[in-house]
Amino acid sequence: MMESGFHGCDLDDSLKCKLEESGTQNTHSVMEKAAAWFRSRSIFVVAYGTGCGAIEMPPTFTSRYDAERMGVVGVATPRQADLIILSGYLAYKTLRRVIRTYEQMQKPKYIITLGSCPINGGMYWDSYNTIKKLDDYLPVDVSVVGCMPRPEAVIDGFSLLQKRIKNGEKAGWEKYDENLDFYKKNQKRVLGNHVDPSYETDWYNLENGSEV
Amino acid sequence: MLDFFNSNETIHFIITVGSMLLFTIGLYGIFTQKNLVKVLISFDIMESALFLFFIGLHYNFGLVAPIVDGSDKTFTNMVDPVPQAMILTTIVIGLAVLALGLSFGIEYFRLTGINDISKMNELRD
Amino acid sequence: MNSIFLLLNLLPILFLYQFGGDLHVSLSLTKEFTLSLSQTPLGTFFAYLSLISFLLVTIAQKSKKTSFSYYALQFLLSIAMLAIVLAGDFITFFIGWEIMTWSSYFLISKSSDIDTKSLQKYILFSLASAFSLIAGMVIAYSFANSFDFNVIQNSFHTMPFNIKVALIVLFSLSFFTKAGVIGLHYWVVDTYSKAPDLFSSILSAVMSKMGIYGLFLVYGHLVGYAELKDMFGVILNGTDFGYVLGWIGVITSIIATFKAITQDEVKRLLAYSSIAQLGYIIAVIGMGTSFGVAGAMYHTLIHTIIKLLLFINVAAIVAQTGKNKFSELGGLIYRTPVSFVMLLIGIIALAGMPPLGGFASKFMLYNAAIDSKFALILVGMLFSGAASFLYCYKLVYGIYLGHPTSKDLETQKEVPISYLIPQVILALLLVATGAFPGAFIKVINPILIEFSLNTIPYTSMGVMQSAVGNFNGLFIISAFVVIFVFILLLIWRIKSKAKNNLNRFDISYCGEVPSKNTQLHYGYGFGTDLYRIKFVNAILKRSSSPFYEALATQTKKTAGLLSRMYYGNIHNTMIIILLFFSALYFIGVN
Amino acid sequence: MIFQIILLIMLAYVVGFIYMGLYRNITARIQGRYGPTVYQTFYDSIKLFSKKNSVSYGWMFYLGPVIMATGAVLTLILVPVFSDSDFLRSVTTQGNLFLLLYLMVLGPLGNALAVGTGGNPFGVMGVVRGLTRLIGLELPFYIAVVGLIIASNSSDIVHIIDLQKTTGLNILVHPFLFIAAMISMVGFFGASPFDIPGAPQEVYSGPRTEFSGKFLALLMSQGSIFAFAKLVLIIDLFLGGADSLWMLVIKTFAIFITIIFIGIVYGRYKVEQAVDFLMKIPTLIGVIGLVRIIWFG
Amino acid sequence: MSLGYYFLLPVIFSFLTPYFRKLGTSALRGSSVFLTFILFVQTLEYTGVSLPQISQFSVAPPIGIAFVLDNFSLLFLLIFTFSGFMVSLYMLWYFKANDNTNETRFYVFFNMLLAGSIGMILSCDIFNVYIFFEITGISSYALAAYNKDKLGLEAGIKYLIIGSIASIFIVFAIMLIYLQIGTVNIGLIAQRYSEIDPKIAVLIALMLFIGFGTKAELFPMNFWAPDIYQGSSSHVNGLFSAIVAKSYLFVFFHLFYLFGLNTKYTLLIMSLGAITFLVSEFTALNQKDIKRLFAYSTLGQLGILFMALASNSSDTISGALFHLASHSISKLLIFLVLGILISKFKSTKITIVGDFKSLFLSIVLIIGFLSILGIPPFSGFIGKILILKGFALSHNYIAIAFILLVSIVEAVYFFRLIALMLDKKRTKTSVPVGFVNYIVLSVLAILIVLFGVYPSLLTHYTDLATNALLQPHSYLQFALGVGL
Repeated sequence: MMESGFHGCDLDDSLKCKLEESGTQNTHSVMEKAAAWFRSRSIFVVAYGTGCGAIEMPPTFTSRYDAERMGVVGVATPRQADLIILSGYLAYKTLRRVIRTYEQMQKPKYIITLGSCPINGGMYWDSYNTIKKLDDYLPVDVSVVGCMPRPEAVIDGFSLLQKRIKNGEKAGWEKYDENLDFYKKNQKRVLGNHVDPSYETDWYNLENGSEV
Repeated sequence: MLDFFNSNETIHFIITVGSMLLFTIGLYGIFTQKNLVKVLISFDIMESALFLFFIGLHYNFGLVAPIVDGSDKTFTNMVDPVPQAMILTTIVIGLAVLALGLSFGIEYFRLTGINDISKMNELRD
Repeated sequence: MNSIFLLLNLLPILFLYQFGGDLHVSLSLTKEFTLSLSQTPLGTFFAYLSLISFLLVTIAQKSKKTSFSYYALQFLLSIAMLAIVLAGDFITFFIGWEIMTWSSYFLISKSSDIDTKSLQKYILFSLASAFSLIAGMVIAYSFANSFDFNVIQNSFHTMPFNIKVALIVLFSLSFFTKAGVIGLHYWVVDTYSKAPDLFSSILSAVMSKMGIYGLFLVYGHLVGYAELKDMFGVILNGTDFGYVLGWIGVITSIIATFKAITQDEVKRLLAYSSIAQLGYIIAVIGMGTSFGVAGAMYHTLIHTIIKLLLFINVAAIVAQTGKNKFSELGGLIYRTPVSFVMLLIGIIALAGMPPLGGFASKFMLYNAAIDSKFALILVGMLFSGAASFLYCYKLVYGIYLGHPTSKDLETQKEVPISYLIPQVILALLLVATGAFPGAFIKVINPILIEFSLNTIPYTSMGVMQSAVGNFNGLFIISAFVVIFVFILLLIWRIKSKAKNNLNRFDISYCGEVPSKNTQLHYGYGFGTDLYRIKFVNAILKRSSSPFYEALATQTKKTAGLLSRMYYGNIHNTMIIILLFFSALYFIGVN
Repeated sequence: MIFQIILLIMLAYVVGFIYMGLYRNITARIQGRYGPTVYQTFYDSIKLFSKKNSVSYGWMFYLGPVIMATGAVLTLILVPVFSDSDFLRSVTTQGNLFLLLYLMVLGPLGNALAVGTGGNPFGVMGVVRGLTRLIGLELPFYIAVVGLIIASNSSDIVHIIDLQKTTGLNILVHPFLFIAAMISMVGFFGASPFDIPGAPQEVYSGPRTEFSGKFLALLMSQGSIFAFAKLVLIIDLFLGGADSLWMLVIKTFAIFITIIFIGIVYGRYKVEQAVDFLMKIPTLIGVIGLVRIIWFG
Repeated sequence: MSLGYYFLLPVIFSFLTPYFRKLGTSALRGSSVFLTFILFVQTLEYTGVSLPQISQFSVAPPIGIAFVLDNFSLLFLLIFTFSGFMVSLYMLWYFKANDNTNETRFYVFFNMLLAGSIGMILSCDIFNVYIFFEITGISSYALAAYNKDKLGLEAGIKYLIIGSIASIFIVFAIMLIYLQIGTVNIGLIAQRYSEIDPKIAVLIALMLFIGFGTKAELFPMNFWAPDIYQGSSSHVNGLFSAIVAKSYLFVFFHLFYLFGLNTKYTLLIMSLGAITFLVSEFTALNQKDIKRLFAYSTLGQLGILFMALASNSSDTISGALFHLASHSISKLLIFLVLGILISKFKSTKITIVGDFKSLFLSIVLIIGFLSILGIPPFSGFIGKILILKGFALSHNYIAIAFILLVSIVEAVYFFRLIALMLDKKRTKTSVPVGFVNYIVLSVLAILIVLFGVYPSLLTHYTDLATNALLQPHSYLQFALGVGL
């Protein structure tokens, strides 16, 4: 409870309200639908092995469970990725890199978290350097629970994500765009104001065109 | 006995040997001596040897000095005058060189205190 | 001043144009020597090549503060080169050659970063080249009794075989030195890199071509390719002589290419590249076929254009930024976009890529090798061409792409317009030669006739004809443009919004944010991994400099040894004279 | 004419994507996986095209992939896909084998320019690795091509195809050249053991690190077109070309499957190992073939 | 004007020098300029006259003494009088700008030097040649030491000792000749040289060879030469290089060809010349003293001249004579410029070449350097190419290769100097040149360029001179007094 403030209980009401509103929203045009289908069939993953869940990635993507048959394939750089898998607890230090990686991904982009730590802190619930609820900092699309989830569960998460993409449900990146101030505020609270200078030049500031 | 000494061949032989000995003394001086004055003396000895040699070989018995006094117009019984004229000139030149060399030597000795020609090597590589 | 010399530089062109290709003047120097100018198609080609190059470089000098003496020497140099290429006899040729040597020497000495060692290197190699030439010409004289090219040509076949070989070797050595064949290239790199920036373009583009002109003159005109064939016999479809020269050229170009990749200084890279490109020319010049000559000529033209373009470009950048190393430059693309495009055109041509003129010349070179069935030589040329992509890319990346390595690079402005004008002209020339490769055949054919070789069939401007297939430059370039525009439009229309992320630090960097101090420019380390390849390492770790330095050291030692004789002991001197006399006397008497 | 060319490009696009899909699928099967569908690369491509954002570092970054694609398409239309089509023959005679050799490098150059503009050092490292690898990779291929040109005394591909109707297929006549060319081809397809430029463990994705969205999609599309063109080039040179769609598919697939089988069983060479290897074994094989042609042919 | 005045006038002026000094320094300097001008103009007049010409004194040759001027000696006479004229003009500036306490002494020996060297080339009597040889020698010893400084005196002493050795050889040779033939007339000796007992003939030839070869700075006898050049003043070096060495060279080859020694000794002299060239050019590489450096350069060029003049072929000799003239002019130019620099910087290190700032001096100095290196369009090139052409015509390729290879070594130090001159990093001091020097140096430089671009001016004379040297019939006629 030392760091209860970080859990968003002191969020502005207005922001909270907005977050509540952003629910599901179906796509309408045929093109959009087709695009959504293709997006669901092809997911490039940048697997960020933040915690113990990193060990679950190799079996997920290799011969035993073979995620590639679903069109889910790993890539090395965030530029090409659609999906980032955060596999475990996130220290502040890691969070900074995760945020940066996420912001470098091109929209549409999704986040899947593994395990309970990104949801509520898990066994790190009273750690001084670990965030408790990732959703306050980055919009999580699918959380796969378990400690750690088996590859089957991860694949289940993939198919859930695919289903949601196919249905054109409103995804995390849209929430992130709409409530950027909220997320940034939370991020800054953890990371402090003395974040890397290049944060000023992130997508956050460039949203309305290139002014730098 | 004296006839033997009075023959041209003998006198020429003696002069040749003598002057060459003298020349050798000069050469010896050049090879061994390093004092400038001694070197110049050696040169002079060599020159003198040459003069002796040249004059001596042109002297035959019974000939007189080539002095034309106006009375005798036959020019017979005279020594060939050309070598003598040449030697005279050469002596003068030798003297001039010697004088110049000595004056150089003196000046140089005054400036540096060196009279050994092998130590005059400020100009060198 | 600039405009005066611009006009002055224009004069010889007009003069040459006025005579319309038929200039024959002679002036008696002594009773044996005649200064004569006699215009041949070959000479005319090289004359225009050099004069126009000088004109373009003079334009570029407009915005660079240049002294009168510099201009005057440069003008003298251009006249000397004119004398070389129009010479009708060896005396004129040699006088032009030597005036070229010393006037360029003084021009090089005007550079701010020149040192005595490089100057000495340059002049000694130039003089060695000149002396080799002079040896050749007096030997030729001893048989032909004339320095006139035509007389020597007519009497060449009457000379003894060893004299013929000696002549060819001497002349070749001389001109190889000027062109910078490997082994004789010791001076090239230092000179090119330390000369005044704009003068480097003359050195590389024009002066080295005088060596090529000399080779053409000797092989094609004085000796004659038919005679070369008779002398040395035939291997495969070409001559033995051409085979040897082919290997010389290929080895030159391979070694120089790898050396170029590892350079950090821009102009050193260009210098090595120049050596490499001239290696191609030398590789085909001795083949004695129409395509050999045509390839060499075409590559001469293209290389002149490219090197002028590149050196002027680099000179502009150096003048603008004051930096000349890849490790100090970088990221200039959006500061000096026009320069970037010009350099890009230059390196595309340098790499020999279609659709620019560079490919046309490479094509002719390869055809020459195919024509003579010199397959391994051709493979060597292709190999060196493949390796040259690396230094081409290093050139454009190191200067324009990547990240600026210092703060002042981020605020650079576009280079002055006077630098850009010649570059644009040259770039257009490259595009034109790419689109109309066949047009040059019309220039080459008279030269082939002069060398009594078969002419190359000419069909149309756009088509480059060869023995083993042809290509249509016009088609290629228009297809390229059409497809390019088509794809561009296609990609333009796709809705995916292209964000111009102008902050250069926003790159994928493993989640990290590179700071201003992070080394992001790969200009310095570029090419160092070549050292790990055994074959390349074997080339790179060898150098001609130990040999020449050992030569210099040995010469100095000899000099020291000999100078001990003059140790100022007059007594010993006397004794030596006397002993020498006695020794001679004993030898003489017995 | 334009229609035919567009049709050709479409064909190459489709076949190329299917081959790429097959590549992944077959690789997966060899590895004991189920693998993606053969259309998977097509899905990937469309998905990337439909990305909402694509990061760009300026106009050169924008043009680089376009140049690359242009090079691929130009290569395609200059390779006689159908050896008996008069139209394609007339188009391909506008170019020749040397032109193709250089056009094949134009794409990498455009890519390299864009990568350089992107300013990602990993990208440039990848490019440099690629270009360094190219030194070794081109050598056996050049030897093979030069050998064929000298053997058939023409650099015109149509002529080389026609000649094979009388002398027999080049794969039988000049097997050494074929082996040399095939080893190079493995590298040109970016298959192991010559896939160092984009090694994700070392340099991110190498040259492609900064490409996203439609640029990446364009790169993938041109890659499949280019792969198809290369396959066609190989069958034109060594297998007598193809006069019908079936022949085309069979022959290219044969070459393709060979390349996959070679690629799948090897680990990745370091760049210097790759160049060293390429300069030794395939070059030696090629030189044997070449000497055979010149001195004994 | 009788040829005798060539000797008499300088001697008279030399003796009158103290008197001129009393009239004032300008009279002293002016008298020298006047003298050399008269001699030069007179020589120019001889260029239009049919040669040989003879001036006899009291008795006709072969018994009497006579001066014979043929085309060969005319060339040398032109060089000597011209060089003398230039040096005397230069001295106008020199003694104004520098310490002039030794002025009188200089002019005495300068005029005497002219007398001696001109007498040496005109005299057709071997004993007179010896006398003039000694006059030249004494005046050059004195000129070397005329400042009475330490180095000068050392140079003078060394020169004197060597001169004495040489003169002993020559005297010995003359005596042997007289003993064998009974005459000192060159014409008669030339006619009857073959009658001499071969063993004695060898001895005579060798003695003459050693005597004149020592003075003409041929290789194993030239270890003294750089010391002399280093010790003397720069303008004196100019005289040594342009006049003195050339006059000994004249006598050497005049006798060489007249006595028919060319059949036996060509190879010896050519190889010694080659060694001279090689050794001195190599030795010059390490020099730090500018005067010594150019001394070696002079030795080297004399080596080439020995090679070429001994070669027995008219083409080579003609080229060699051209080269000789060009070398005289160029070396004179260089030494005069060096004189200006040395008097400014009071140093003889080679770095002074890099320290001065004067466009004019740089240009003329570079012209001089390039000319000596044989680079067109300067006169040295024509000389060198003519020599090489001559060797080529006699198919002597070894000599060609040798000259060209060693020339590269020569280029090393010349261009080191030029690089020093062009080095912008050195601090440069401006040097006052002096009005007269502008004229003198530009005349010399213009001549170098003129002979380079219009060599017919000079080749005309060198060809005539070569003919006179190789076909000495008319000379012999005059020397024997037959033509009178």
